[in-house]
Amino acid sequence: MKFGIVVNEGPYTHQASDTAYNFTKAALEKGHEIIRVFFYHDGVNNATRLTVPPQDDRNLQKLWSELAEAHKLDMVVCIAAAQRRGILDENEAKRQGKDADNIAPAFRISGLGQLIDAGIKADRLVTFGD
Amino acid sequence: MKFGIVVNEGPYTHQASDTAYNFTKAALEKGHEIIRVFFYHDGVNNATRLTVPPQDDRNLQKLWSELAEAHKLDMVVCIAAAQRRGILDENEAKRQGKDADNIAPAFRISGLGQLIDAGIKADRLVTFGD
Amino acid sequence: MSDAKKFLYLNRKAPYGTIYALESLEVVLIGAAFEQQVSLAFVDDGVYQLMAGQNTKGSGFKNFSNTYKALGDYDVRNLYVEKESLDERGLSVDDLMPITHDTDDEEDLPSIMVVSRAEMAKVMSEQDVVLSF
Amino acid sequence: MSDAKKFLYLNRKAPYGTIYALESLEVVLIGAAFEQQVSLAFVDDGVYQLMAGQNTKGSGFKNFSNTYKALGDYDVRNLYVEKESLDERGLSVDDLMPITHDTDDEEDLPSIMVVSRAEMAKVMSEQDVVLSF
Amino acid sequence: MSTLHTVNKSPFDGTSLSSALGLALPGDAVLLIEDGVVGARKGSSAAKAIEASLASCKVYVLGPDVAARGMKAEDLVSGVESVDYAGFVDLAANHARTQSWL
Amino acid sequence: MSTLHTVNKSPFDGTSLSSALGLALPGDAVLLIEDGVVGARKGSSAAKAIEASLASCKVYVLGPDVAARGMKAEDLVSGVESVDYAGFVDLAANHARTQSWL
Repeated sequence: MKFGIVVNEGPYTHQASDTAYNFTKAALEKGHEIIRVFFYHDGVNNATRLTVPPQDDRNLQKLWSELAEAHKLDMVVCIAAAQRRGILDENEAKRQGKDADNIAPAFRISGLGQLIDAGIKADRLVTFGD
Repeated sequence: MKFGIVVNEGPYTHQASDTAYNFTKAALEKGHEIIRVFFYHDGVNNATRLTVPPQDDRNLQKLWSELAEAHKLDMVVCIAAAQRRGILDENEAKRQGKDADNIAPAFRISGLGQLIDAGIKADRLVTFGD
Repeated sequence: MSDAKKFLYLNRKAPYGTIYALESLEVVLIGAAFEQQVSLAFVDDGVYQLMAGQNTKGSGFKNFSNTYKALGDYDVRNLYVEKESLDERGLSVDDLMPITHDTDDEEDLPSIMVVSRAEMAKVMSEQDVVLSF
Repeated sequence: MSDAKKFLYLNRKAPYGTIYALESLEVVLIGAAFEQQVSLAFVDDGVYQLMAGQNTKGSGFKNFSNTYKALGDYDVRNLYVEKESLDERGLSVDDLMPITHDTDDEEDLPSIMVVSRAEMAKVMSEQDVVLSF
Repeated sequence: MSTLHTVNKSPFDGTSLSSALGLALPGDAVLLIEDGVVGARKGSSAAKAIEASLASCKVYVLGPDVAARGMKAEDLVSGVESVDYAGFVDLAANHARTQSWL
Repeated sequence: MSTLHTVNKSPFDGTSLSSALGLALPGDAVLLIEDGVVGARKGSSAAKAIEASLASCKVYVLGPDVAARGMKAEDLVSGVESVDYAGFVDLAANHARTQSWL
């Protein structure tokens, strides 16, 4: 079955990203297809490569990135939500005149249309948030 | 009177940063002293200089920075909370082996002791959060 | 449109205190280009999103409430509001913005439908995709 | 210590669902070095922070509940728990971790005090600084 | 000396207001801010608790937050006073401590 | 086809559970996750609403979230079933849609 996943909160402050990650991993292990993980609202904060959580704690950006690499996941960060919150890729940084970017390689920035598209193409869309 | 301000949520998602800003500005206009603004939890996200909010919306990082400049405010970002959430200054980025940093110049990174210190030195400590 | 999906946007939070109302509206506007069947549900504190007379001058917020009035231009015509949620908050439909849409035949048809909790449950059960905010 | 301030940490949220419990505890530990008079209040869902037998193996979280048991070593000895909050949640003090502290004279004194809402109000009114989480 | 309690959550979706009112002492002040202001609406299910508290406490709302949510002065429970940000600062200064019910 | 409702908030601090139960149709399933699991505690003020819903709906809790909050199987309202993340995936697959009560 084709699943779409929506993550609406950043890492650590709310459990949403943890639950979404565990759900996505379990779905993949059961042989389901994950057509997209879409990060919206504060969910875009999962994509920063600058995060340095305590060594004895989980690193959600790394967990998502490793899962994406192993399963060729399409992990999309909403551009409008990301701009508000300071999550940029190299292109965006250049376009906005910013001197740095912070997105991790496993994520790509795109528009809200990718969320609707996931809703259309997935058999099931599951939202995690606060 | 000496006020300390605590901001526990990031910009935009919750109103906490707006309310704290408006309170701080009003307190300064009334002649009170703001001994420190301490950013904790997701509040550290107020400090990113990479934010690009829509042109017709307020820019909270800029508003805070301008207020700090005008009144020589001490705006402190909690280091432990900032590391978890990917807010780094140049020193921290170097120390953690990261290739970029994202803190705006008006903010400084320091420890939680600065929060307790504000509680001790301020006549009133006011917390804004979710 | 026979293979269009039914999308429901479920709004349960007040505007301004959190950003969910505004960013939900951004999804609705973008989603309109996809020609799906779109409905909006306002339940619990979500009903405050439709309050008439929102005035953000003193708070520094952008007032986005007029966007709801423009939804008809995007062919978003079904705004379901739960009656029980209004009642609990001391509100009635008269406290909400007038929101209308035109069809090929008629103009200024009301978009807001106040429905009972039981009717809302039925609306929800007929959707293909529910996006929660 | 006569010019020490009274700090109250007010905890009203369950652990794990949000990070506030963990980051509140980090403040308490750092704050202990400042030799102020420290109390912790657990009200509403904050009482879940003290639940015995927290097991995070399946959820991926770091289990930080043992830190509460170590608070006595930091001279944090007053953990007020509101009785009404326990009752509403079907909990009693027996569901909470045993937390103790030593004084110069005695060992293993209980740190948790279950108090009524009225008593909690009095405790709160005696503080210099209330930090809310 | 008394306490200023701030409540920033809707009473229809959380316990912040009921806990604040339940733990406020006579002479304390309760200020509703952000989404918390909706609790002061006349005829709402929260109005009774506010009215009861007015006997022993002052209850305020932050005016700009009331206006943003489409409410007017006449919509509020009578006895509830409206303040602006400067008034919020005065309340914080005039009470011994501010307790935020987040 | 029926709906899976997920509830991730404590019923003691929000309306997510009561709205989910109030808007669930017979044959729907309600899954308590994250802080939502505390609503399934026997003897709590939320237990009655859960028990009443069990007549027409299935009610589940996410086991790892129950354990993290120090609750055991015997603490739960009887009739509430525990699932792991794989069981959560099955529930989402076996219902026509998932509705998150955030």
